[in-house]
Amino acid sequence: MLETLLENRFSVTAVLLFGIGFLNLLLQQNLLKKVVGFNIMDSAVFLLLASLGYIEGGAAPVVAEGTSPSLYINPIPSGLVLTGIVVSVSITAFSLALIQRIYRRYGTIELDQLRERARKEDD
Amino acid sequence: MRPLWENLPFLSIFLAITAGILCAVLRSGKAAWRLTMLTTAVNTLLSAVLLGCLWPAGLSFVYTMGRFAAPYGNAIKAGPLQALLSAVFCAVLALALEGGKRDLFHDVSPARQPLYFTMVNMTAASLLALTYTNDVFTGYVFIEISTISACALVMARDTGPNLIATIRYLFMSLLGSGLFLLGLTLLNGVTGYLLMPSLAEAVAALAASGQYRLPLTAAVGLMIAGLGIKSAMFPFHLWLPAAHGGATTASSAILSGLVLKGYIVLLIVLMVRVFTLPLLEEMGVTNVLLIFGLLGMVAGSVSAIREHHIKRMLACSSVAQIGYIFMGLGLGLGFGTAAGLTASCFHILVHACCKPLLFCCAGRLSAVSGHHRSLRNLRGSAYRDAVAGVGFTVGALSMIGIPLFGGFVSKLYFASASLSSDKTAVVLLTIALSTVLNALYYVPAVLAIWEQPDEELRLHIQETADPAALAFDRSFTVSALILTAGVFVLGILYHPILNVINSGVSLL
Amino acid sequence: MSEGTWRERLRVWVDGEREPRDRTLFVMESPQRTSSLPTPEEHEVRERHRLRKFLNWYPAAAVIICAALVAVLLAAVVRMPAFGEADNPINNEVSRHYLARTEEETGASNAVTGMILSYRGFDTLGESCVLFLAVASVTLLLRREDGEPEDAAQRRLRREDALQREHPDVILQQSARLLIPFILLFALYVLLNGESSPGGGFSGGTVLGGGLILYAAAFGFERLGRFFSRRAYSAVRTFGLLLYTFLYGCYIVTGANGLTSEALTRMGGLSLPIDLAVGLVVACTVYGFYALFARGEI
Amino acid sequence: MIALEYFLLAGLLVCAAAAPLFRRLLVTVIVYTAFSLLLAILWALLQSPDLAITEAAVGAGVSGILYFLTLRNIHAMKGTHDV
Repeated sequence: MLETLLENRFSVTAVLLFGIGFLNLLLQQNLLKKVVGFNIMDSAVFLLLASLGYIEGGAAPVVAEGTSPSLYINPIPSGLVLTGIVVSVSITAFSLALIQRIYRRYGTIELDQLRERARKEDD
Repeated sequence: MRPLWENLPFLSIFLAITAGILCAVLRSGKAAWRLTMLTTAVNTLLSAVLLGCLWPAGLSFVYTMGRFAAPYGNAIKAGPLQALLSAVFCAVLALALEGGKRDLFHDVSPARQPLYFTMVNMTAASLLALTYTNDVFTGYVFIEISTISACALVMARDTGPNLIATIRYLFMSLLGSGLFLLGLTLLNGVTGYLLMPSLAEAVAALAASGQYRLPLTAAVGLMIAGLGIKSAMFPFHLWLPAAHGGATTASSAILSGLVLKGYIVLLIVLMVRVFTLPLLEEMGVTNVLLIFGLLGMVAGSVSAIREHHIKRMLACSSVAQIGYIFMGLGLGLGFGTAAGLTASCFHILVHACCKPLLFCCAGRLSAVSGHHRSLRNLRGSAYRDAVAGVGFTVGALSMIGIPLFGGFVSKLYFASASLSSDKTAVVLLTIALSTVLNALYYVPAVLAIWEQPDEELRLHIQETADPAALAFDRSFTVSALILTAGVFVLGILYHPILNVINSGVSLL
Repeated sequence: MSEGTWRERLRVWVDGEREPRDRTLFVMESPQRTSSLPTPEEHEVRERHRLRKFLNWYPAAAVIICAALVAVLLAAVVRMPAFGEADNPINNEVSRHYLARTEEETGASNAVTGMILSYRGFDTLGESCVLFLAVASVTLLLRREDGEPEDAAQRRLRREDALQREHPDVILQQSARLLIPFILLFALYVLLNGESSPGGGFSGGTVLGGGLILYAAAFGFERLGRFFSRRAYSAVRTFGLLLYTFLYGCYIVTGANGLTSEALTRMGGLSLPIDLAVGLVVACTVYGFYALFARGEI
Repeated sequence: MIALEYFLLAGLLVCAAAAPLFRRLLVTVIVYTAFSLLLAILWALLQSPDLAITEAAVGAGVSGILYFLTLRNIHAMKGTHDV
């Protein structure tokens, strides 16, 4: 059992991180902490994806002339994760801007208080 | 050398993206508006031409994005169904903008208008790409584009409750795309492909050998759950009423009528092209979809009955209508015919036509009543703008499922699809129950707007209402009339449309 | 029954105070409907009650869902192909093809760059759209509009900024003076050398943007504005993105139609301009985020 | 090498679990930035230098800056105001 877990250490860590991020995204009442939770969740998926493409003893996939290692790691997951990281930072920026805007309007970023106030303000 | 028309799908995506970029540098909202309308109209035309080329010949084709053939490069795939859907999506997008034009320029401040149209164009691009894509990772990227632009569409009307609705919407969407990405990762881990045809082969091989059964099931479940969250499938619909109800009219119409559908189209494509229905039935996924769909049909209507706020009521009713679509998907293969799938596709069209009509009319009705949105204050508003009243009535009757209106046909086909499966009784009963519930909130709403207000209230409204808002609204009238005609076309001339859908589903 | 009383009853029913006596019209009416619609106050109380009930069961449900999800995922990942093996399904002919043919087909010896820029170019186009959209929506949210009054908090921030301008941070300025040339050099190296070494448009652009941010933080936006004004910014951003979209459009259309124009189909000729355009777009995006967050305008 | 891997993975888990638990948002953000840096090192260990550069520049750099600016704008920087 333990051996299996250690064998798959990257994917197990990734799943645990995903769980942590998921729980924070759902349960935190503070908007900023929710965003941190989302970031952790995304990083977890990237970790899982990148670990799938790793090959024991493989070199970075830069096929330079002269030096020619026999084994390279899989370049596809790296490319996907690269795209994913950029998407994730864009969304982080967007949600942080939204949080600032909400703070400017309500003076708080706790979701339960915000909901209460929005209800009062609603038409 | 491929025929020229095969370039049309990519061309329309490209046009939408370019228009989005250009809108951001325009100074005036009016110019951005014109550019957006032009692009959308051109895209509608291109999709219609594509449909004209594909359907009579019964063709579908794969278009490699670049010079690398599958499985090395990106690709998109177009068939009659995709062409039909994208033509309807583009046309409805233009009509929603046209119908909500006055509200839009009233609700969105002038400095923000060009960026608003950037968001609209990017939404259009993501809808088109989600419809056409033949690659799951491309699907993920465009899901994220759709997320950001949809959130921006909600918050363009800058009120406090709207901001909070936006952030709840954003977090739910992020959850959905996170789950989708995780599912995609697992799927890629056990198959090694991203392009749908190669994925389908690998999945079929895995399913036959029974290898990696659990990861495969988990991947399927996660991807469907992710798309389900984003398209407001029943247990995950709580974000929807506030987000769709609070936005400006055009945004509500686009979000409810189109954006939700983009995810569902991707889901349908995944279900048919990659996982295939027999495998999903074997895994029990279709049953889960069926149960959630049935529950959604009831729960959405029940929460709509509680609502007084007309736009939130319409948004809640979207949850119920999405429930219908998922129910159709959940019927799966039935006894060999994918009738549920066809009915779902038809219902996508019906809802894409009806909901924008209802939202535009609701927006217009509340505009002539001093921008009040509660049903109580809309009393008699239909007499102040007859077209809006008629449009709302038509939309409502179609949603209830009265013959001659579009909604009736889709309900009929859902019912007949259920006959060829072993879940006939429960599906028919729920459709009946849901029809009653629909009537329970739409009939009072229609009666309320057509009922003469008493003298006191009328005077009060005349004082509060903006005279400019009471003036004849040409763009709204045009768009409402076209959408109303669309509802009737779907309800009366449904046969050719169903033929297109049938041939499209078989070529998916 | 006269018109007036019919209307009257209808109004009463629509308001939900009493149901109409004549029920033939509304046969679909269910018996529960006899209870009146709640007044707004009752409705609010009921809503709040619902919310409280919801908040009670919500955390428990979330924890259960999360635990179940993690359990399923753990079971799934330990049954996944083993970590680090070369014959896993993910290492199939696609990745071998990329490793073997990237240099020949795309002119990039870094397989990741080659894959991002040419094999899966459409994804990258989408990714740039995400970046562009993020800047646009942050602008939508944070740009101060002319005539919008500042609140007390913003005034305080502005005062702090002014104070900081008068008494610049010496350590920051000196270290910035020392670091910025190296950062820019590194950015250019990563940007231009992405084909044959790790890096490329996205990383290089980010580092370039980071250099701009450091400059703005140390010497103020005014000084940066002398050579990088708002107009220049928006011109570079839009032009970079349009150029990039256009190049990709050409690349995709010619590639898909099998047109053999050497200059276009050979990605080797196009990948440098595309890489540069990506870099510019990313640098502008990153700097744009900073400027909008820090002072509400670009 | 493998010990370093375990150390980094454990560090990731600790940072992720701890980050949202702090009452002060500033600490949360700092711990999250540390998480990103650990991840960047891990990418280098996984032979993905592209990812390492991007993660260090984007995940730790740009996101960090954006988080700190947000904290400044919502007055949670100095710790006097625990939003």
